[in-house]
Amino acid sequence: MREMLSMIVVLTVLASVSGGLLAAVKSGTELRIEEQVLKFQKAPAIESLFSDVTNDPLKERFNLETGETTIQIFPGKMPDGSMAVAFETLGKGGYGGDIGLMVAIDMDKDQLVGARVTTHAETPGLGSRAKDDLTFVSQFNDKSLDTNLALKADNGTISAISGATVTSRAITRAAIEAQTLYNDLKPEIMKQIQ
Amino acid sequence: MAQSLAKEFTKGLWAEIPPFRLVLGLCPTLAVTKSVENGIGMGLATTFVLVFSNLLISLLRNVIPTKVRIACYIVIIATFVTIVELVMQAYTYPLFLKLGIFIPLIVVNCIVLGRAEAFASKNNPVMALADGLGIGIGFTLSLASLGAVREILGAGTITIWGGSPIFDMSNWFHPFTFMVEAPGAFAALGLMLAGMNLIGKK
Amino acid sequence: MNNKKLTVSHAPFWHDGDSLFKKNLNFIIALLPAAIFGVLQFGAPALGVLALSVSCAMLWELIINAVSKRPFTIGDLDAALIGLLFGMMLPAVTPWWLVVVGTFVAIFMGKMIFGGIGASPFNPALLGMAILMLSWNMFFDFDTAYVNYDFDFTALAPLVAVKFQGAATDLFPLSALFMGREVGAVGAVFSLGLIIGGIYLILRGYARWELSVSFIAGIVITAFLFHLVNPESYAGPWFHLFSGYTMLGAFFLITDSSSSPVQRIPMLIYGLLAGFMIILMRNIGSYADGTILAILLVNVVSPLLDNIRPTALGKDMSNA
Amino acid sequence: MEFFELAIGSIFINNIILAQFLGICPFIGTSKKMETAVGMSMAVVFVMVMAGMITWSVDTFLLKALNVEYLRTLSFILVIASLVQFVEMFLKKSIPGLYAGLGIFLPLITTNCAVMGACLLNIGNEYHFTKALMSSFSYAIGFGLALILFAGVRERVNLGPVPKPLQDTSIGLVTAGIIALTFTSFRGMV
Amino acid sequence: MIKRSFFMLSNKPRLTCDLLETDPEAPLKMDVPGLLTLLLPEPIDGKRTALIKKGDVVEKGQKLLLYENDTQYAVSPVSGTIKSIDTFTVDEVSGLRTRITIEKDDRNTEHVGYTDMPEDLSFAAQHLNQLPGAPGFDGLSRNGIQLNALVITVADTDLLSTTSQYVGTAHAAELEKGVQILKRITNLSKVYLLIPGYLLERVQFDGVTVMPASLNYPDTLPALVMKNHLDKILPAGRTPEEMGIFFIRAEAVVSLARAFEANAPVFEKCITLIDKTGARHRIEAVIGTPLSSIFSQLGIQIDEQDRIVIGGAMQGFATFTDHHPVTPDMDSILVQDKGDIIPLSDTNCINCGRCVQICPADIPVNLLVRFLQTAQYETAADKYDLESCIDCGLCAYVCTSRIALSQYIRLGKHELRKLRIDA
Ligand SMILES: Cc1cc2nc3c(=O)[nH]c(=O)nc-3n(C[C@H](O)[C@@H](O)[C@H](O)COP(=O)(O)O)c2cc1C
Ligand SMILES: Cc1cc2nc3c(=O)[nH]c(=O)nc-3n(C[C@H](O)[C@H](O)[C@H](O)COP(=O)(O)O)c2cc1C
Ligand SMILES: Cc1cc2nc3c(=O)[nH]c(=O)nc-3n(C[C@H](O)[C@H](O)[C@H](O)COP(=O)(O)O)c2cc1C
Ligand SMILES: Cc1cc2nc3c(=O)[nH]c(=O)nc-3n(C[C@H](O)[C@H](O)[C@H](O)CO)c2cc1C
Ligand code: SF4
Ligand code: SF4
Ligand code: SF4
Ligand code: SF4
Ligand code: FES
Repeated sequence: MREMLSMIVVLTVLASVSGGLLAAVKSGTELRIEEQVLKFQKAPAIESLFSDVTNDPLKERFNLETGETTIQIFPGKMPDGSMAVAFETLGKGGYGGDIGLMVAIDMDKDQLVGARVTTHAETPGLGSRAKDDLTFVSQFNDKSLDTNLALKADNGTISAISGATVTSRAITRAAIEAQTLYNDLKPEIMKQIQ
Repeated sequence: MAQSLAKEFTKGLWAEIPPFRLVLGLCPTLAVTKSVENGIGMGLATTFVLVFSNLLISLLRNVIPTKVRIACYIVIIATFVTIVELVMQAYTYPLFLKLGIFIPLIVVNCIVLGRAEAFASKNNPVMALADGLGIGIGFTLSLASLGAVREILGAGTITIWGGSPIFDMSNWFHPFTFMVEAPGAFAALGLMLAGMNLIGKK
Repeated sequence: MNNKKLTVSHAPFWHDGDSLFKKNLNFIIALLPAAIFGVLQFGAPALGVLALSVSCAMLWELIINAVSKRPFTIGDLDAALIGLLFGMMLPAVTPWWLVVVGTFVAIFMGKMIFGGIGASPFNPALLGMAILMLSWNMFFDFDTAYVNYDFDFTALAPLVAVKFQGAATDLFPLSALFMGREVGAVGAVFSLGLIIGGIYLILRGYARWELSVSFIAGIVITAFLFHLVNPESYAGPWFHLFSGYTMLGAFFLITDSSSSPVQRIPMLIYGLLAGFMIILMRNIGSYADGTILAILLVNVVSPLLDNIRPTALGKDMSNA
Repeated sequence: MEFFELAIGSIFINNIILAQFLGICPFIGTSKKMETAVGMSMAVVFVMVMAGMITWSVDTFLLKALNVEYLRTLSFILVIASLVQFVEMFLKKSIPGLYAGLGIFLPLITTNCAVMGACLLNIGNEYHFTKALMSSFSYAIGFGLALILFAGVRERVNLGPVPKPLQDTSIGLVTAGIIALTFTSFRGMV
Repeated sequence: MIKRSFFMLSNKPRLTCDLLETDPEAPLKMDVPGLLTLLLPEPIDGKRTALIKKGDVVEKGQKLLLYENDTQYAVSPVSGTIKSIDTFTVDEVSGLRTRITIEKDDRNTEHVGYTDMPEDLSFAAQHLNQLPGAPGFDGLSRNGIQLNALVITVADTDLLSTTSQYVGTAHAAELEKGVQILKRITNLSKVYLLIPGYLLERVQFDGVTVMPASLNYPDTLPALVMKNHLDKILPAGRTPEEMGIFFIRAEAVVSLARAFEANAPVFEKCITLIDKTGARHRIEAVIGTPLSSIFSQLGIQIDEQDRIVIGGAMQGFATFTDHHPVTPDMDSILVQDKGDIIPLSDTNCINCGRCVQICPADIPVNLLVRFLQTAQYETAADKYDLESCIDCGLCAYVCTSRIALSQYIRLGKHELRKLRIDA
């Protein structure tokens, strides 16, 4: 009985100390972690897309609910005064899993500002060129929203990275998803930006 | 005392260096050693957990009832793992992304629980500290050297914490990408192990 | 009573005279038609690749034998055969260092670390190729490899073209593929020569027909089914049979003895599985040609397959 | 179809051992003999499926509900450890035959990255319950497949005259690497 | 030596037993030499005093016994004096023998005690076991064995020998008499005559069931005869006698008839000898004659490194001395020039599969050999059918790697027996 009691006591004490400690560490790091995620995953892409915006899209970010997921919207004021938004979509079926693509869309002209790869696990030197070398994603620059953004091999307009068709196809999927998402969400976004 | 302390510390650096001599902790060894940087990061994270869990378990060794000792060890280890996880997320986010799932998996790393059960639970805190530190540093060295081999051959360069490469032969060398892929990880570890066997046991 | 030193050994005291040397020599002889054709079609660089590959393979084996203090084994021609097969799988314009490194990988990783001939469960030449293709993918792109050549046939790698442009195969008439009028690896394009060599080996009993036949059957059946479902995207069985590494695979790679099973039913399963995987990789996988990886993959299954075997005489009988 | 793709993907393409590097210690440790490999595979299937279901429920109904996701590592490992203990006790009492076969492997599984890893992957991929179950099962089958294939090859390799410094673990790792290479065959198929 | 044929789709070499000429010549009689050697399949025990010793005078037909109550014995083929008794090794798995050397004298005295030989099995086992053809009557009379059939083999079991075919046909009348005696002493009515089809017309008598023997090697080996003709599978690791089938050479049966006719044992052994050129000699030599004496009478030169094979190319053994004597079971002698010997090697199996295709016992030799090479004899027996092997030697004959497969197999069985005895 004594043994039983000591077992329970020790385990309970240990677990509560552990829980308390972790809660403390968690609350101490929470804010910083959120910043880091932005800084390393989203910020480079956004900064690259919105290089000459007059506001701070990171600060002005807001969330939108679509069905079961939440997406983060980064609004940008273009130098010519028009409004643009950037948000991230996932392209399914890359060589090493899904590929994150940050897409920026000019809301006045209804055309793409551009797109940048955020997260990926593609082969270094092959699929990873989609992120490191902007030739491929720069094909999305200034494309109007009704352009077919599929690969040429799939009857679209985008040329694949040679040696990395799989990566390219996943990225085009993400871009196409961004088109539809934007079309669905445009009214909501408009409301939020006002 | 000092002598045996030194012995406990140094055994982790050669005689029982994981994962070469202690064939444990293979998953992170293979998964994260695409580069020296990842290897060192993983090694240090593991060392942190190893040292503190060894210390705490040794301190509590007379309090913890034998019947639930494994559960207690796991709680202690998992606590430190979570701390590492949160701290890395907050302060070394890019590294955290690269190591991914293998940070939480330190909790099941056979080395950590193995040291707890085999050493820390039977020795005084100073010894346990030396043991944890030795094994941890040995593990870090192993991961770093495996990372170095794989990064040099597989990428042609070595880059640590951003900046320009500290070693670069990519101007004449087409990277032997096999080494940074999954199959190359196994093969490189296997061949390095053979090299260690060749140099001699103990 | 003078006692002479007689030779004392064990039964049987006869041997049919076959040897590793003869087996390997016959493989090499059977490869010659396709190799010579490759040299004629792709010129001196092709000869250079083959010569370098054979000599490097033998040299690596010699060096490894010397360093590991084991008896020299290049006399059995196994290294030469690995080198020749390896060279025949390369494009004619392969850089020299790639051949040097590749033969080292094949001989060292594919053979010597397991203990030499027969001890490796993988085909060394294929292992070397797979590791090289994984690492230096750009040197195995047959479309760019031959840009400086002037051919009187379509200078596109057939499998790559079909994979990415659909099965509009009138660019590649079967007769051209069959006669080697295509770009590709030095020793893999001339289907006719490979078939002749393969049939020679089978008739002489050096290659086991079960392996070749089931391999070809696996390809034909799978490709036929795909083609039936969607003739637009998936080429027909004959196209697959005479393009890429298929024929080299059917007669010289799948028939490698150390890495294949020996019982009849396992051999048939093994070949079918390899053929099936190749077409799967070509039609829905990431690779344009899957021969190399598919055969390596079935190498892994081979030890398991060998457990399917007849009951031995009088096995497990009680005192009946 | 979605489940079929998930299964093919988890068994072959993202094989938990050969592509994800999870569970390598038991992979190397229990592959010297075919019987051991089969025993371990069965134990892993059993535990991985159970653990997958329980940890998914814990995560969804407890951690997420209470907003304490940072306790995931701690709670998952406790769940898995107690599950293994419980299964061990249950089998010992009720199905001694199976216990004799699996018993020695069960403790090994507690410290097996594959079980914990599969649970974490389910959460990371935001699978719903059925998908998590399916995925755990497929990962476990992939584990067993890789282990059994490896054991077959490894038995054969160990019978050969492998040079001294390479014997056993060393050549085992190289062989595993080559098997991982052959598994890249499946890339891109789903 | 039969080479691999050029085209070999089926991978089965057609090894056929040598045929007897239509009109065979009688064997060449060898002179009885001055010194003869007998081999007793039992080593001398240094601690016990043997019943026979150097200097003993023996008679022709005298039974030589090492110790009281031994079942193994030799029979002196001549009258003379024992010159030496020592230990003799045949090869590493066959164990030790006792070698008894006898100097022949001119007394020509015959041992008494054979008059009115009783027709019974124990007499045969105790006195006639060393007849030419090695009848093995001791096996017949062993306790605990229920015999139900006799198989008399006029076919030879190894490739080069025509001894059984010759004796069985040239002395068909004596064969018939011998069969009658055998039937009487064993009380067995089921008697089979295993004889190649082309010889059938030369041997015709009643009271036996004729089994036409195939000439393809190794169809005449007991396990395969049982399987093909008697529909009985020999369980792995068992002998035919244990299964109630007793195989006996035609020559032993003929010798039995002669012994009863003469009321004395006989010693003239018929042998097929193949010399270095491949030429065949049929000879008749007294048991105990050293081979060297036969070679010098036939003018066969034996050089260093040549090989003398006793008992057939596939299953026999190579002796280390050309003084090896003629023994009761020596059907053939093969002399090979050192230049014709293909050395076996110790490389690895390359899985070419030829052994598997040719093995009459369906053994996975390619797997078996790996376990034998690593000395895992119990696994080899439990899982890879070591004990099913009928020692035909075909696997080693075709092995591309030239692995000494039969040697590994024999050694494996030997070690396995030792392991089992220890256990
Ligand atoms: C080692 C290796 C890594 C690869 N990585 C990628 C990749 O990251 N992205 C990709 O789209 N394809 C990748 N592939 C696939 C091939 O490059 C190729 O099959 C491609 O899908 C089609 O080639 P193409 O675009 O030149 O026609 C890889 C192949 C290999 C061998
Ligand atoms: C033994 C040896 C091995 C070599 N291995 C490689 C190699 O693996 N990768 C490589 O890119 N260059 C290698 N080289 C370098 C080449 O000699 C040469 O520098 C290279 O082809 C130049 O590369 P580029 O012409 O493709 O830029 C090797 C050279 C030697 C002597
Ligand atoms: C250039 C060359 C070609 C040969 N061609 C053949 C051949 O076609 N078939 C064959 O069985 N042996 C061939 N041999 C093998 C040798 O003639 C010989 O058979 C070998 O050295 C071993 O012979 P053995 O049977 O006396 O051991 C060839 C050897 C050389 C050097
Ligand atoms: C491991 C590996 C194996 C490959 N195997 C083949 C092959 O068998 N045949 C082939 O044409 N390409 C092969 N490739 C190359 C790949 O399919 C590539 O897409 C084509 O070479 C494109 O032209 C392989 C690549 C890798 C990484
Ligand atoms: S030894 Fe006897 S059986 Fe043989 S041939 Fe001479 S007489 Fe006939
Ligand atoms: S000797 Fe060889 S071929 Fe003959 S039965 Fe034995 S294993 Fe089979
Ligand atoms: S014949 Fe020799 S090399 Fe061929 S499989 Fe049999 S043992 Fe192996
Ligand atoms: S075990 Fe083999 S070698 Fe030994 S006696 Fe029996 S058959 Fe002969
Ligand atoms: S480290 Fe993954 S199982 Fe041991």
